[in-house]
Amino acid sequence: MRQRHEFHVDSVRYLDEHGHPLDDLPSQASDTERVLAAYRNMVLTRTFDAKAIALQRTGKCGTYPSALGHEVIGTAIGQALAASDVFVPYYRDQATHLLRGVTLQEMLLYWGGDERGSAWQACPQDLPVAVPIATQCCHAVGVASAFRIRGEARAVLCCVGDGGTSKGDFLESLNLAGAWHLPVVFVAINNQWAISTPRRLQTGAETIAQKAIGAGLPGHVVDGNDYFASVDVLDAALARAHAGKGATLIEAVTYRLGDHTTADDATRYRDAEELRRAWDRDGVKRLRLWLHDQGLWNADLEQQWQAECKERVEQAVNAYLATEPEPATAMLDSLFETLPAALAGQRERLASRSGGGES
Amino acid sequence: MRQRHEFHVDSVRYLDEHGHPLDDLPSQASDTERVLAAYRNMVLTRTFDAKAIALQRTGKCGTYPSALGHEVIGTAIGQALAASDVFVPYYRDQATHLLRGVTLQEMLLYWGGDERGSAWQACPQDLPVAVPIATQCCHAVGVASAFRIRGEARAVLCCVGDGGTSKGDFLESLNLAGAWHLPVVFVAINNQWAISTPRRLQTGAETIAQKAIGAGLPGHVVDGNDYFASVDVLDAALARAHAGKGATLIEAVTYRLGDHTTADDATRYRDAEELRRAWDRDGVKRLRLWLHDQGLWNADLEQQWQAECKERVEQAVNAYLATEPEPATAMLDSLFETLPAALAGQRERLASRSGGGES
Amino acid sequence: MSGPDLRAVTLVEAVNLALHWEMAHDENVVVLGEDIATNGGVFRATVGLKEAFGYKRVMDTPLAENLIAGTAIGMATQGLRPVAEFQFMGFIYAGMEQIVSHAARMRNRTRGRLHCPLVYRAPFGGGIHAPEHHSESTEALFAHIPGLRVVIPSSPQRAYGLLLAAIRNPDPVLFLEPKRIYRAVTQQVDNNGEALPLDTCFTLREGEDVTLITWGACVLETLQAADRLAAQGITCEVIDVATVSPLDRDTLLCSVAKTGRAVIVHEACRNGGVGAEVAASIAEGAFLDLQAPVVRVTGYDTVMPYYRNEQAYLPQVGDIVEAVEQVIAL
Amino acid sequence: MSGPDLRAVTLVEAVNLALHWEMAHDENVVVLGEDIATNGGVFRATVGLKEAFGYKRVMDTPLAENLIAGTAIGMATQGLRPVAEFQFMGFIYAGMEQIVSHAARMRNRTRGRLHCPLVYRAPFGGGIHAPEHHSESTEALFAHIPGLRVVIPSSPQRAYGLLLAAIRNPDPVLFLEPKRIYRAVTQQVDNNGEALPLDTCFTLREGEDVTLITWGACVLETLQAADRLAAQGITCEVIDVATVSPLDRDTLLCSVAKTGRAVIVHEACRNGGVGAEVAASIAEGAFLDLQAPVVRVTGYDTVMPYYRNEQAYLPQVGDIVEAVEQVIAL
Ligand SMILES: Cc1ncc(C[n+]2csc(CCOP(=O)(O)OP(=O)(O)O)c2C)c(N)n1
Ligand SMILES: Cc1ncc(C[n+]2csc(CCOP(=O)(O)OP(=O)(O)O)c2C)c(N)n1
Ligand SMILES: [Mg+2]
Ligand SMILES: [Mg+2]
Repeated sequence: MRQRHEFHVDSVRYLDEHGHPLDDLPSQASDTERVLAAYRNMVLTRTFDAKAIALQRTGKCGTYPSALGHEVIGTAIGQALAASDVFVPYYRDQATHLLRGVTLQEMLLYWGGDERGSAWQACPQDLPVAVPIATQCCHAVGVASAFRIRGEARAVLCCVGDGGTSKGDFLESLNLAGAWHLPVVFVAINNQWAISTPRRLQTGAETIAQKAIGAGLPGHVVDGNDYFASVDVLDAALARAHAGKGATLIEAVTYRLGDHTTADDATRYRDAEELRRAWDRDGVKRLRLWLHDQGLWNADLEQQWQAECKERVEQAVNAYLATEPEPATAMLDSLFETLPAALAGQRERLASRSGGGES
Repeated sequence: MRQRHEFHVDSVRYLDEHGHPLDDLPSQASDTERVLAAYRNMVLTRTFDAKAIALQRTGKCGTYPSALGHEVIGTAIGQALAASDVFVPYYRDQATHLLRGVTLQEMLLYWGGDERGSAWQACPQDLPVAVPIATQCCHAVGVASAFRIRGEARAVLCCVGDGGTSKGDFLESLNLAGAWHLPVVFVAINNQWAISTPRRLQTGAETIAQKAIGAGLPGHVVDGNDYFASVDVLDAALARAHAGKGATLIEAVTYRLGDHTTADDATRYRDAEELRRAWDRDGVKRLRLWLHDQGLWNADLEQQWQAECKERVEQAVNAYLATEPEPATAMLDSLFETLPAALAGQRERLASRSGGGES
Repeated sequence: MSGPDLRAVTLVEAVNLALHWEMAHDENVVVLGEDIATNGGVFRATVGLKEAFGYKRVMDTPLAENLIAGTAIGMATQGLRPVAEFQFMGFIYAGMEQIVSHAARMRNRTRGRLHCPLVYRAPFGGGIHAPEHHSESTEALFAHIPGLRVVIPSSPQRAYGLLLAAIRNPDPVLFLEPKRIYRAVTQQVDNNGEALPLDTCFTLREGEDVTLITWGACVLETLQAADRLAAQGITCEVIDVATVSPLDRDTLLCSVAKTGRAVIVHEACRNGGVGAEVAASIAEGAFLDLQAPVVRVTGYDTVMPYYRNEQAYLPQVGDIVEAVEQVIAL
Repeated sequence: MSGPDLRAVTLVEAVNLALHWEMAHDENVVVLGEDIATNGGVFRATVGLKEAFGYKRVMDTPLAENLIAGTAIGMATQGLRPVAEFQFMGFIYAGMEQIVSHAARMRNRTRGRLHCPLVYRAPFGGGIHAPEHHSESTEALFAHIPGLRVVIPSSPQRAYGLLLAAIRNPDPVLFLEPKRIYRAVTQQVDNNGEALPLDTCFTLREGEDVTLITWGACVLETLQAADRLAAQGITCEVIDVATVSPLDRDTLLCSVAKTGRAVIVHEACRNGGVGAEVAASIAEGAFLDLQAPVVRVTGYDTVMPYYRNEQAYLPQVGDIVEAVEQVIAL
């Protein structure tokens, strides 16, 4: 006697590669201000990104992970989140951070090797960048649990890369989100690569979204280069979380248009032709074309905004470069709320050495 | 534009609670010798189990995890595996171990606090009992990888509890099995409880089998108290693995009829009525009824076999109780192939103390 | 309340008492782990909490230590004070990445913006005839992690007072409970919500001839050894380190300045155990005071044997006595 | 072959050379990890292996360190000799349960029936301007684990010879590669498949006045300090511990018996570092020889700062010189 249990995930797209609607657009498309703000954030992110890479190349910044190709989904996430929600990022979420109020200078400090780059003023409850892959997923369910325990109608949104979806942290957290009906949205940013490892080597599953099924959660694939599809799916998932209806997994399909980080050389393992085709699907261009078609944007506006972005980034870079490093004693001062007596001697030693450099 | 991606798992049953076929039985049912051997192994397991608990209660054995309720699926696994396959157990697989050739005495030694209980003679490649939950799943994919690398048509079968399916090790390994098309069968023994934690608190998923979907693998639910359903699904999954067609996840639904271990008292958290209903679904009884119906078994045969089981267990217990503990130096002698010089002094010290007891 | 609420309790009951007190007095305290709610914990440490404070604050988790460790971190960043249980220390390793890379670092990483006021509890140590992995004493792994406190009570009173301190501490604490003495002795505990100081050794017994330094269950054998030695006219100062990291070196050095000799006792294996740090610190800091080498009485450098041979592994009273006699002879 | 195959290589190239040699000579050797096949490893340690030995033996894994650690164990039990890479030591913690509870115990658990001839490789240590978690030196966590060897090369020749020994060793080895000196120097390596001994310190320089004990990248600064001190007339014996566990105490004690003084240098934070075990062992074993306390020059007891301040954390040549002057002055 055989019985069948059926499951599904859906996938969503609204715009084709030329910015032409494939379908009726969702209601968010009529919110012109939101769409324009989104586009502007994408361009700002891209401008910042190029500059950070340039700084690294000239020795003025550390290893930096480019967000090229992540601007659309990152922006959609930033817009979908309420200020009172908590964002749990991985390390390629610059577009979202900007909308949360993280400053360009803070981002530069962080990648420039200064811990103060995570002391975000504008979004003090957001979690900092998580370097150990997927570990942040567990924090996300913890934050969501805190909201549920306190009866707060707040939600958590957690990003993780396609590579990260292979790691236990993600899978365990997804499972808890389902078991506990937590107000959390997981966004798996599937940019097709985990450093040199292509998506197909991460999992035999056809989609990443279907990993939701094993946790009893709804899963959606969305074109992460399609702004309207992204906001539509994100808004719905966050509404669900806010309403106490539980968690969602969204797979946002995009492409890592740059190297993994400035320490990487993707030409070693990646086909030039594949990269070229990915540029055809670039979501920033796609939204710009749509805005042009709507008469909401033009070359002049583009030029003005690009100039403004450059100016803002330039200012942030100057402020960043003018920032003195912390004193060496800082390495002990935030370790505990109060320095334990056992460490007093070490702090004295640090304090007594000028900057702690070579003697 | 929405698209749907569909998935399913199936569930399989052949016998009702009274041992009456619900459907045409699979071909394995006509292999009378196999079925009788299966039934005998179930009874032997149950006899051993009761004795081990009794030994623990009288201080002659350590904490012991009863296999009560696991005899059918465990036996089906033991029969489905080829001798050249590798079995990767968790800690409640006594029925399977017996069919692999592990001796009753070895099992007693192990639970009696003696490492020699894992030095199995009959199945030297099988992995030992894994106490840290789900960790063995990673070993299973490693063993399966070794077979694939060497081009051997051998398979691996790995057991894990329902509780264990929440742990990253299981989920990561399932994913690798899918990504690498490994010759491995995972059997999630869903006995409804993980110590005091009911199945519904482990996951929001309707079935455990559907966790296969996220790894791109076929998943099956099987009634683990239904011998015919179990062998049918297991034989098919192992045939698939032997043929190089990849991995399978099987959820074997059963019930832990005893306490979690002898250190546990399930009445604290478990409803007596639930337990009573579970006994109605006992698979050993079910197979016995079927055998009776076929004229293959009767009260006399039952009595004879029970007596033989008792006798075998008694002999093993005597041998076990007569086994001297290892000398204290044994704690160093199997740590490395050759004792490093750094440990020579410690070994001397152990050797110089009689038995290493209180001085 | 009228008069002190004195109770004769075991160590594990003291843990339970402290949890009850703190959950009643701070609604941010929540408890999570495997089998801790309905079942009250496999050692009964959390019994009654679910009934008193509800399932929202007392949570049975799915079986995943990494998840437990990380979920507690997420909760802690939002102002809760989670107390998460690892059912046995032998199962803590899956949570290691979360503990090392996040719990211990969140405050430093964010320069104080977020922090992790959480407690990880775990029963630890051998001697209870348990199966493999149920007898771990790997406190040294955690003592080496900056940003983490490792606290080990060795009596009901210290279990009560130190656990309260750990929960109230604004930074992460690994609280290791010596399960061999969970029920070994009963002590009067005043259930008054008063914490004991962290980062401080407790001098359990004063003496002149040698300083015995220990923690956890070995405190029992060490005190017994001190008794035996007293009968021989050797007086031992016995120190329970209690917070094995950060280490209260001052108390240890002061004592050795007086006695000139130190014997360290721990159950964990010797190589790289916390005893190494204690010995190194004394050998460096009390170099001129020492009349004999600092000696360690410890477990062997091997996996804790299954229970038939576990006593051969564990430090015995006789071993401690012998070590003291040795250093006194010098 | 005709004549020695001498090559001037860096440490990381020596690792690559050893992997090539052993894969060519033992078909049971397989290599797995993140980005190690097609990309040749983020530090290029495995470059060329996939091309030479095929994807079957050189495997890019999904991103999961626990899985990598455990898969290698499964392979090893079946007679393969896996060499698994953790991309950075900062990401090893997720694999901790597999390493501690299985790799290190399989032989003991099964009384020799199964064993784990595997190598876990990981680049470790700071000083390369990397982001957080890319600068770990937590060798002490693993040195405390019975059943596990922890081996750290500090030159191209030792990287070559010790890695061959590690792969051929029938038991699990954690092979930590000091990435700060991956390309610091070039050395002639004879690519002849000859292993160097494990469990043995290497005396890099003989001296009379003080023994400097170190390992990994700090060997560089320690040798520089020895040079500076030589100019002041102080001769240092410099020992590269190389196998930090099990520890070759004999070599250390012999040296200290001669010099009467020891300074230990390591990059890991001090509290509970391997230096503690070394210091404790010397303080105990060479008590009567010591003319000064054993001093440790180490990182601070904190998280490695992000790179703007990492030099302030790392032991510098001047720190070592200062410590030696101190112990000499006593
Ligand atoms: C636990 C862990 N392992 C390894 C690394 C090294 N590493 C950094 S990024 C990366 C790939 C991540 O890929 P993915 O999750 O797809 O994110 P993407 O970089 O593509 O955005 C790896 C392996 C890490 N940071 N953490
Ligand atoms: C990693 C780990 N965590 C916790 C435990 C303690 N423990 C032993 S059995 C068990 C429950 C396991 O339940 P399940 O996987 O369903 O198997 P079952 O015992 O029901 O057969 C727990 C929590 C353990 N052995 N390993
Ligand atoms: Mg990716
Ligand atoms: Mg179960």
